[in-house]
Amino acid sequence: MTSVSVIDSVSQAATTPDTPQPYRELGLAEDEYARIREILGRRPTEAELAMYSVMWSEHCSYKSSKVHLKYFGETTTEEMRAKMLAGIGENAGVVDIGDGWAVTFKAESHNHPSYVEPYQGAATGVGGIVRDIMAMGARPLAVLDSLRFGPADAPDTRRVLPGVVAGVGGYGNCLGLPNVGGEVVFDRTYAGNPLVNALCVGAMRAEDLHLAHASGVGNKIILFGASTGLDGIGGVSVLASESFDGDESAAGRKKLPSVQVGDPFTEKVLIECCLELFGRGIVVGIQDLGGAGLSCATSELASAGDGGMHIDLDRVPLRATGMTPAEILSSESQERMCAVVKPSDVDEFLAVCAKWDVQATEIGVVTDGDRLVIDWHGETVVDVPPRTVAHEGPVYQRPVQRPEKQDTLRANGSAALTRPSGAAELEQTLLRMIASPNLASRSWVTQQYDHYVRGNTVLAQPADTGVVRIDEETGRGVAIATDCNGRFCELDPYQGAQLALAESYRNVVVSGAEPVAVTNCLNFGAATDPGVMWQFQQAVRGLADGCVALGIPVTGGNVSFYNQTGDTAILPTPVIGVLGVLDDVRRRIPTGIGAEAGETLLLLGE
Amino acid sequence: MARVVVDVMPKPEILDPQGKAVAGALPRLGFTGVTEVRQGKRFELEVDDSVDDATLAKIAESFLANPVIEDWSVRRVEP
Amino acid sequence: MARVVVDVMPKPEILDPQGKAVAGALPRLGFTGVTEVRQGKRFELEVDDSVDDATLAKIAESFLANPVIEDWSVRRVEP
Amino acid sequence: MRIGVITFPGTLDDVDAARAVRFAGAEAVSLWHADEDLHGVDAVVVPGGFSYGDYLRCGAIARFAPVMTSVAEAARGGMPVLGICNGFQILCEAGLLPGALVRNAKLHFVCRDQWLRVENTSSAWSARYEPNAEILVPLKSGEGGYLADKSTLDELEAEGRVVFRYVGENPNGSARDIAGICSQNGRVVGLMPHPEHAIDPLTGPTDDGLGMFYSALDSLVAV
Ligand SMILES: Nc1ncnc2c1ncn2[C@@H]1O[C@H](COP(=O)(O)OP(=O)(O)O)[C@@H](O)[C@H]1O
Repeated sequence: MTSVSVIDSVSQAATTPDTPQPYRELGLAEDEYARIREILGRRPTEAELAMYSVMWSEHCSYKSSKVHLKYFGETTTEEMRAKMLAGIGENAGVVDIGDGWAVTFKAESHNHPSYVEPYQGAATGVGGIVRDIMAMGARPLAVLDSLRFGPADAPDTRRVLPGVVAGVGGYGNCLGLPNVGGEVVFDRTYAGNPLVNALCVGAMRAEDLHLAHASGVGNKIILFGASTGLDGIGGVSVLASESFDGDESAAGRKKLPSVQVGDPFTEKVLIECCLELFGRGIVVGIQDLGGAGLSCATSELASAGDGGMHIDLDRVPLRATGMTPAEILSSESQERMCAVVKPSDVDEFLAVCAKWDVQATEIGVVTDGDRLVIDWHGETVVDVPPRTVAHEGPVYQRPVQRPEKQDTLRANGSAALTRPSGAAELEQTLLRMIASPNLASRSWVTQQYDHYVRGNTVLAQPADTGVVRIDEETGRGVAIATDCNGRFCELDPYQGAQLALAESYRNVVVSGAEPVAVTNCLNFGAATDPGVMWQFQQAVRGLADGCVALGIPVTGGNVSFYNQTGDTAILPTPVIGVLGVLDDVRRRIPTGIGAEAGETLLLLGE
Repeated sequence: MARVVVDVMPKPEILDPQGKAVAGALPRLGFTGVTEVRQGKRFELEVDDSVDDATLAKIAESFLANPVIEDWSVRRVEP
Repeated sequence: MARVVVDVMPKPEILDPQGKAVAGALPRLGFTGVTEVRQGKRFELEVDDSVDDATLAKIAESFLANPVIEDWSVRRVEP
Repeated sequence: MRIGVITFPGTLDDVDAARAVRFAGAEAVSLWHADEDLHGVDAVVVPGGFSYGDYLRCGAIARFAPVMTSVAEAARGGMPVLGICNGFQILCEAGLLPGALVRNAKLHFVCRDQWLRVENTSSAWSARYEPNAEILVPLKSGEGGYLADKSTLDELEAEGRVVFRYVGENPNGSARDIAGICSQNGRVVGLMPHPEHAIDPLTGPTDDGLGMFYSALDSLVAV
């Protein structure tokens, strides 16, 4: 492709203030665009516009949820915080589990990509959350997946479900991560908008915790892992077509798929490579490349650090020809990480990468000052205050309104339903219930996941909780469960979230573990719908208040809005993950009765 | 009766990990000079004469390939 | 530079569960008249002119295909 | 006794195989795919996983690794070699065992606890079992269907080289329910199920898998 003849540099942007820019197509509102111009004191370059537009998206900036999520911080007491080594604001929450061990865990959604391309969408969802865990300095230990689909017999479920399950399994199995739990739920509101939430848990020695920041003037920025390609660029290809109108190849870019293809083998090798790098103590800071790719990695590292950053973008190894700076910055190519390394350690760093056959390239340096500057073949194409990109995006106080239909919905309770009378009807009801896709055995799904790999799985499907051993000597391990009942949440999002928390908490407790921390993946409809925002606000409050009652903190999570088909939003689905600790996994309590003759069955609670 | 071949290949801009792995392995096996490899699928179908080209295209597009990430082509061959 | 296509197909006497699954699904999707489907692999290679046909055959036979279960064919195509 | 466990890029069950070797009372020695020799080990385990991502075909790329040249040579000299899952696939690709492993008949990856019958108790990796013993070990694979042409299958049966057979429903479409086979001299064994995941009831369904590792130790002492 020969299209890239003109580079929209910073100096060019300064002299051409009136060049029209496709900010709307990139998802920026009028006032957001105006604010970018105000921050920069000029119009943004194409590359800057690409960066701001992805980083200020709902997904990356949490612009509609931030005002509500604050409530987690406000309600977390010192006592709840005691064991928390990293919390909300980091790639993943980290808790101290004793004996010098720290555990990190986080959930993330990959809903829309999994609808478009079920296998790859789900696979790259697993890949992304695993990199989040690696970015904390941990070895990933296990994954869980929480799935929602339309009715089991709907034609589209037949397309989506097998692909999603194969993708979760295929990617996770290939990484050697046992799959130890999750959920599969069917409801018509998820037809056209399935939910694919993946959770990863990892462990490390507490002193090895790595945080994503670029500090130390003169330290090098190293990009390692896969090459950067055109996959997953999606909306940003609009830039090419807008600015080079009439150019055939540029117009072609407009149709780029926003789907990425995963390469689990590359990720597996990347994991082993990262662990060796951590072990040698030569990583100052590290960040995974997920949504928003290099835009996110560079601006977040720089923003969280104590200096500025200079990047030579033309050093990034590319998989496609003719990529523009904006495309390189927005590419969501998978299996990449970005590290900050002392100059004296660079050779050793590169040697470790070479051993694992992982491509690694020095692409920049930490500078003094407070700007993120990105050059392209000697011309500056980005010159921004990184905080304005990564952490000071727009914040919205969206209208919140309890839906009018809520009362009718609640009034229509189960009391009015007829009850089975007599043994025959009772039997019928029971048979119908156990045949229902939401209650039937999940072994069709779970048999496709490897829960044995690496030999540390102590409990997994069909147990209520996954239990994984961390330390073979002492038997120390963790228990983890995810839960959510969207129908309860629809009736009462506050209590629904608490029920999800309580269920997950109970599941962890019955395995014999002591719960220590909570994560979440909050899946909701459109943030622009006041009724949805009410559900969201209520769910956050319910969860936070529930956590106070139980005395364990929310250490992180993820928000996914705009899950709807036309005007129909999904059931509010705040998936809650609870993490527990066992001093010795040999004392785990397996699920099920009848292991020994003569057992006594007791019912606890009301 | 006719024999039909449907080729399904990953789109050029899409990562092809399998092709990459094959290309990476060849030099290690002592084969040099292969600069790129892409790996796709080949389907061989036996079809009744009632099946027209439009139907074959639809089968390829809606079922054998995922057009989001794959290109496809259909051709009838001598049996 | 030349473009080479290597087709690898399951041997006729070998069970092909993938092909069978495709054939079984087509009628459910409303496509009738496809009586048999076999699924194999297609490789597209870019090779230097130094790579001769014997080498290509060796790559296919010893690496791209497993002759225990698969047949292969190599052809050069117009780029 | 020193038993080598090979790690290829993408190998996953190497830690488990090494653990099983230790549980059986031997020393586990890690071997790297790029090693030119076997560091003087007495036996070798080629463990499971997804070597090179299982791209192209399971085991197709790994069999060309430098270490495999030494393994092939040692196997011909009578060294006990065990291929588990991906390791079995690699041994077949390398021609150390006949036949091939193909996609499961139902096309899905299958992970489940699987009963096997031990049909040959004279191989280097099965001598500890009682004849026709039934053992329960995990099976986890997507391409576990064992195939070979009819004459090869007949020959395997006639020579008693089917070491393990699936009991009950065939999980993957393997010809004649074959789960594992051995070489003519009985020193090289490959199987799809995972004995190294059945060494401790805490993390596996049973400890039935340990017998394979004890067998290898017996066979080394006997030599
Ligand atoms: N629902 C939530 N509850 C608590 N913390 C959240 C929630 N959603 C996001 N967070 C936190 O906000 C921070 C920003 O998320 P980040 O990791 O940047 O998201 P992403 O990985 O989607 O880019 C993280 O620390 C994350 O844990």
